[in-house]
Amino acid sequence: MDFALVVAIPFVLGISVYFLRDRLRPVQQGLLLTAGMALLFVFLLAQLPRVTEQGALEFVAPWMPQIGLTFALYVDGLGLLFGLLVTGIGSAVMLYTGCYMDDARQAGRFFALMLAFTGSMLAVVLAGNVVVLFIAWELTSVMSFLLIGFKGADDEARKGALQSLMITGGGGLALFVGLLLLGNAAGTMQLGEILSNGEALRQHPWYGAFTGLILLGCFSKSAQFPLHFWLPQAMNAPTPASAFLHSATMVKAGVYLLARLYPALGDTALWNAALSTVGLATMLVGAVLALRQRDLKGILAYTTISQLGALVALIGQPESAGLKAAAVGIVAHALYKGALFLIAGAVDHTTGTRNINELGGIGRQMRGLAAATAIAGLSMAGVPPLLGFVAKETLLETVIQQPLALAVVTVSAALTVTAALRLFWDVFMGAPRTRLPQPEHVPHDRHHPFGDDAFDYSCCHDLPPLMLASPGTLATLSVIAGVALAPLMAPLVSAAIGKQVSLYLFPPSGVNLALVLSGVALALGIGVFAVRRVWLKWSIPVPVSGVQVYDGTIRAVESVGDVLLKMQSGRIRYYLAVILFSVLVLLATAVPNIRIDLPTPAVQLTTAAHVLEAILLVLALAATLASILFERHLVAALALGIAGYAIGGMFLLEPAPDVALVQFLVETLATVLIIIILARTSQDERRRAMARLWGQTRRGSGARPCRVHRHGRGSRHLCPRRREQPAHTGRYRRMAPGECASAGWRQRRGRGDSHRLSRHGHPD
Amino acid sequence: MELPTLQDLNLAVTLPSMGLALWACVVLAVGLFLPERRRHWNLVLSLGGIVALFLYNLTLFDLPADRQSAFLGMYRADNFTAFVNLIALVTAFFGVLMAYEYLKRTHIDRGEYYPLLLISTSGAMLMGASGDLAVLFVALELLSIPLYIMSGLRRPNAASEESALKYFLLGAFSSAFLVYGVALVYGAAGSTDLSEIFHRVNAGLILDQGLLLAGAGLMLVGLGFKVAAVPFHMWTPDVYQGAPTAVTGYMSVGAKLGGFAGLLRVFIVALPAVSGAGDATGWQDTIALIAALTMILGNVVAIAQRDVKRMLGYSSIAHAGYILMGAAAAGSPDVRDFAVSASLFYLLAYAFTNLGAFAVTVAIEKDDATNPQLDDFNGLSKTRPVLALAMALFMLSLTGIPPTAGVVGKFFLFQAAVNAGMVWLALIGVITSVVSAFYYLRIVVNMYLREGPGEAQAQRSFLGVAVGLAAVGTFVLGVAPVLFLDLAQRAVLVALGG
Amino acid sequence: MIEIYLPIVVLLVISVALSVVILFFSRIFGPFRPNRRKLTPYESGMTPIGPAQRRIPVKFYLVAVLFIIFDIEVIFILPWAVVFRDLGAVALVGMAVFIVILLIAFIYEWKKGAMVWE
Amino acid sequence: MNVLFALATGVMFGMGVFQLLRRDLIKAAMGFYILFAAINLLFLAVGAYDGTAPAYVDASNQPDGQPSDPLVQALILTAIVISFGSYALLLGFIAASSRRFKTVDSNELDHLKG
Repeated sequence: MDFALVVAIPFVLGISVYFLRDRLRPVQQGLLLTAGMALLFVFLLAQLPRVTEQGALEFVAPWMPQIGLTFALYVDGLGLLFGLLVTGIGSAVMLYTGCYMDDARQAGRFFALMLAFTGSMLAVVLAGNVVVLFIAWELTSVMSFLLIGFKGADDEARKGALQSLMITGGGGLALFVGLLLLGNAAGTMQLGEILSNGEALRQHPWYGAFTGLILLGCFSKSAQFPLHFWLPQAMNAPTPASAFLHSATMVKAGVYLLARLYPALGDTALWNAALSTVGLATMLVGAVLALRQRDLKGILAYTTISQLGALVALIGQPESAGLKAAAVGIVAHALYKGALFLIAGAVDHTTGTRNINELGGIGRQMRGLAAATAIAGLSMAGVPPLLGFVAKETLLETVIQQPLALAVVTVSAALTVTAALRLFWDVFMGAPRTRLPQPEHVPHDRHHPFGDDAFDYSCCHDLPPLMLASPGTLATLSVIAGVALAPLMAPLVSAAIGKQVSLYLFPPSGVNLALVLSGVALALGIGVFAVRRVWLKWSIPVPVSGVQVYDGTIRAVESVGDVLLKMQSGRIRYYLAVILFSVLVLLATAVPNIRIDLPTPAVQLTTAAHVLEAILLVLALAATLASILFERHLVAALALGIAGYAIGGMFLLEPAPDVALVQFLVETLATVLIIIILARTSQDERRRAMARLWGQTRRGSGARPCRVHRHGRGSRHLCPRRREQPAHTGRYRRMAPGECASAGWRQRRGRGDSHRLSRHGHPD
Repeated sequence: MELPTLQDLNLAVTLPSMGLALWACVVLAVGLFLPERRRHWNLVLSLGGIVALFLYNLTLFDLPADRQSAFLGMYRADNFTAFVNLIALVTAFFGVLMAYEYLKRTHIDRGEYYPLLLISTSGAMLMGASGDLAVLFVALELLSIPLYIMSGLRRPNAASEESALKYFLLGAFSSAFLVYGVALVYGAAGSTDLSEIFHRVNAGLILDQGLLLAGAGLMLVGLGFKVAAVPFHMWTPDVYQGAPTAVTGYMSVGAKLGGFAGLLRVFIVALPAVSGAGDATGWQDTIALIAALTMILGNVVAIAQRDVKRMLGYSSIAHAGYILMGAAAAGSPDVRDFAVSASLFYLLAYAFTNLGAFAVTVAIEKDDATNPQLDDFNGLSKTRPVLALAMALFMLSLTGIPPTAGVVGKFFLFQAAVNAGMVWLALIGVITSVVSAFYYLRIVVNMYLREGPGEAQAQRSFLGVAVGLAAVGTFVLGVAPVLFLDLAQRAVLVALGG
Repeated sequence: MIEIYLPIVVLLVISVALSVVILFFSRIFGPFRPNRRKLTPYESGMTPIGPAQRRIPVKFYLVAVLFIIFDIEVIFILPWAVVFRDLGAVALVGMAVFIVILLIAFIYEWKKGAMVWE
Repeated sequence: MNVLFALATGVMFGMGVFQLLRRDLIKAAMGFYILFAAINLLFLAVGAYDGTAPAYVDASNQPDGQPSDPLVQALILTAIVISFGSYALLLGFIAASSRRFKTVDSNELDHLKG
């Protein structure tokens, strides 16, 4: 029950803040929420011993009992780790946001979204049922979408928002089917039962299918190569959202689910190969691409991608070898990256730009910020005794046996050092720069809208102390956690991976290969940074970027759509023909089965009734044929009447006198009706249309009287001539049923048509 | 021969559909004598009848077995019927509510709209209740003909008239196929009673297997046309675009509901035993293929649309595909009941969502006889925030993103497909859902992330009520679907006797 | 069987024969003193001068249509009458509903002006 | 079932389809009518042909022979009336559209497309 409250409280808080947004200043809103989040954090922290002792706690409430669906929560060490992460980073971000946002109404809206996200994210990590998990998972995508687009009318933000939702929401749907298949295979949707069923699941014939789909969902959420491109695009979100969602929590949901399902699905050939390949590729790609960035948040986004790759690769290690490193990495990354994002926002807030080329030497004014950046950057670079160092060490130790992975990790680590140095040195140290001309080689597709992150630049150019407090705290925590490994980190990590582990800053056995490589990476990174003047001028051509693939896919789907649209010609006959053709195809499957034994004789003409019936049948067919052949409508209608009467005669012979009587009357009526219609449609028009028809048949084609104008792709408009036709253009006003026939008659006669009509005698 | 008495007809259980048709006559008659300024009585009477029958219909769930059949077996009053009635009455309620101001605004406030809508609704209800192919045919025409007239209601508007003519010609063609199919099935099985057909097919007492298959195929054409399944879908976008918006909204759900009710009724009650490979029935693969084509085409083509009604037209094609997925899954005996209730639940979810979306479309439609375009949604979150929020909810629901009715519905449908062993179909459903996200969310993007003209339009009260109720329905079905799920689960289709 | 229609055939034969006989005998036995007036065709008092083939106003057709529509309904009443005794209340209720619907259709036509000649 | 009869209805249905597919809308309406005439015939072919006397409810009061199947007659009656109603409506639509669009050529009614 208490855990259900944990999930519910953020939603309640969010709604309350939204309604209180006119009463409270942003700072007050922030403080209120910080307090709430901190309470949740403390509560979750207090559960840690209980979970460590008892194992997983489950909470089940009925939801859709008819189909055995429950609202279930499943709290174990892994869930708690992530829950602590969400609430912990959340408190820091809320505190920060209170100062970051100037407008109270906007702040209220923003906080409401952030809290809704928090609640959803907590539901993801505490969910005890895969359906609950999926729903919460998609909610986080929606909230991310709304937060990315929070600033509104800007093409980049719009595109980024839609792209991120397409990728993560779409991946979520793949995950959905994967989870359905998984539930089907396991026979339950309860997470606890699925996890205890791992052996059977790994042997299941559908294993490949559901694992593939679930991996797809996780990879899309955690921005794995080649689906990574949405994350940099998502940097249009306000910085607190980027810090919270796009580095610390939401993007780690994929990692969470992989780790969560590891006992059930993990450690097979498919799993390990997929995760380590994709993870390592992502790690390298992210680290390399980070170098090309000029935007502070761009650099942070790509290094985040790189880190996520590392985490995924770790979960792909056989025999749970990588889980310890993953758990440490998650915490370390959240701490330093959260701090760095908040700092980037603060820099933007005070200077009005995030372009690294326009920044430099601001450390003199902002010593506190510079110090926080230095600490967080050191953790990112993996310098002892910070937590980042421990994370890198455990990572290197895990892959120590695999040369290729080791190389990738070392190179990536080196490039991460470079990125960290750039973030610190090029922003805070060196000569102050203002508005340097932008280098020409910045590729256009990587262009970011610099400097419109804050809403009101006129206010608070001095950094509010609270705004420094959050990143400062997070950075300090990196140090504390690194120094006090055993009392702080070890229990958490042990609980998360479900077995007792020991953590150490330096290997007890002395210097080993991992430590050496760590040093190499550090040196290499510094070296690369030192020569940045050289490689910053390189323009590395990217053969295909993810964005291009995404746009290309959309275009391809659209062009398929265009081809299909051509079939939608608007012509009734064409539509009829399509239906007819489909019917024939459908019947073709049935026809081979038809085995009617012809009665002998096939035709019975023994009685007078039979003879009469046969005659009537032939008459009906002949009359029908005649109605087709006659060009004049009136004659055709009369022929049709004859056919109808012949059919009536057959009913009479049936014997079904009542049916026959109805048929006779209806037939009369039908003939009369068509004559009325012929009289009331304009004879001229009909004749001209007919002439056109026959003329066209001879010429093969005819000029269309009116082209449909297409304004741009996909826009369909009626031809203007038709659209604005007033009600009574022609001779035919709208008439009440009573008056129209005679009125039409008089009008036609008035136009001098009557002599022609009378020559034909009938309105044809 | 035993002659039926009035009790045998069991008229009380047929009241929802029969009563609605008769009530339509009353509304028509009263409407004739209403002066201009009392026109709102049309609305009041229609809504009153709908609500009363809705409440009465709630008592028709779980009837004792002897009360489940009326008109000597021609009318089935089981839970399936009751649930279909429920959806139909909801649809009619919204159809009336969102039309009232629209009709006035567009100067087509002819009193006929309301009786036509009610009659069409009763046709949809009768489709689900039919125990006999003859009733099915009558119900189909009862459903369709008012719709033809309603699409042409906006005379003198060229688009409306063209759409009516197109709809009529194509609809008449396809219902001719349906009747042809009925005749062939009758010829093969010697009966038009659905349960009787089932038993004769089961016992091998049919004249010819091929004839039965051909008849089933032709009936599929007629019903497929109604639900707008590919390749019988081509009327849909044209008619949706041309018809008056309120009519389109009603039609998008009403016609589909009737079509699916009839489809499930016929194919699951009468023809489950038509031979096929293994356990599955003979028509399962065909319907699955049609479902796949429908999902793909509807979603892919919708991307290119700028006209909102046209886009929603293609979207409705796509949703027909999803429900067909449930119908196909119902071909497997083990998952039949689950698939039927999944389809029904989806129809209900779709009804709330789509009617809501159309109500919003009606609300933003300008008075100058042009159709609303996607760009007309720009900046709606600023000018009319509540409307924008509701529309966002509907779009999420149509995409299948929580916390909405659409995701719960899709969940059941996908699960039905998976349980029936048609994983490929579920996968197509997922991929096309991703595609659909692109065009549904574009509306959300336009509303929230683009600047619009910024002028707040006049509030329209009845429309507001319709949008609000639809939004509540969409949301409640998304988070607490228990009640309706329970009802849907009880809707089981079986043949009588035997 | 076709034989059951024999009375109708007999009726047809008799009626045709009778008309032929009447015409024939009136020609033989009746007085025959023609003048110009008498020789013009009789058209129920209307003047017979004018084009031979005139269009009949569509109005006539419309009324005819209404007439026949109600005629068709009468056909449904015929078999009902045959079995009315056996069916009892069921038939009564059924036909009552049927007639009410017809009545409403009739009122509709009336109000919409379909019965107004001009 | 009389095979010849059934084949004839098939031919008639085919002619109806052909007529329906023509560009001239009035001819198309006639095609629609032919379709339903053919269907009525088909009902007759598949159903009622085994009867030799009109269908009465009470079998005692009819002259001789087996009564026709009343079900099929009801079906045909329904089909006739419904098809006629639709036909009338269709003709009305065509008349209206020919006044509005000044044409009865269905190919010219293609402004709603894409």
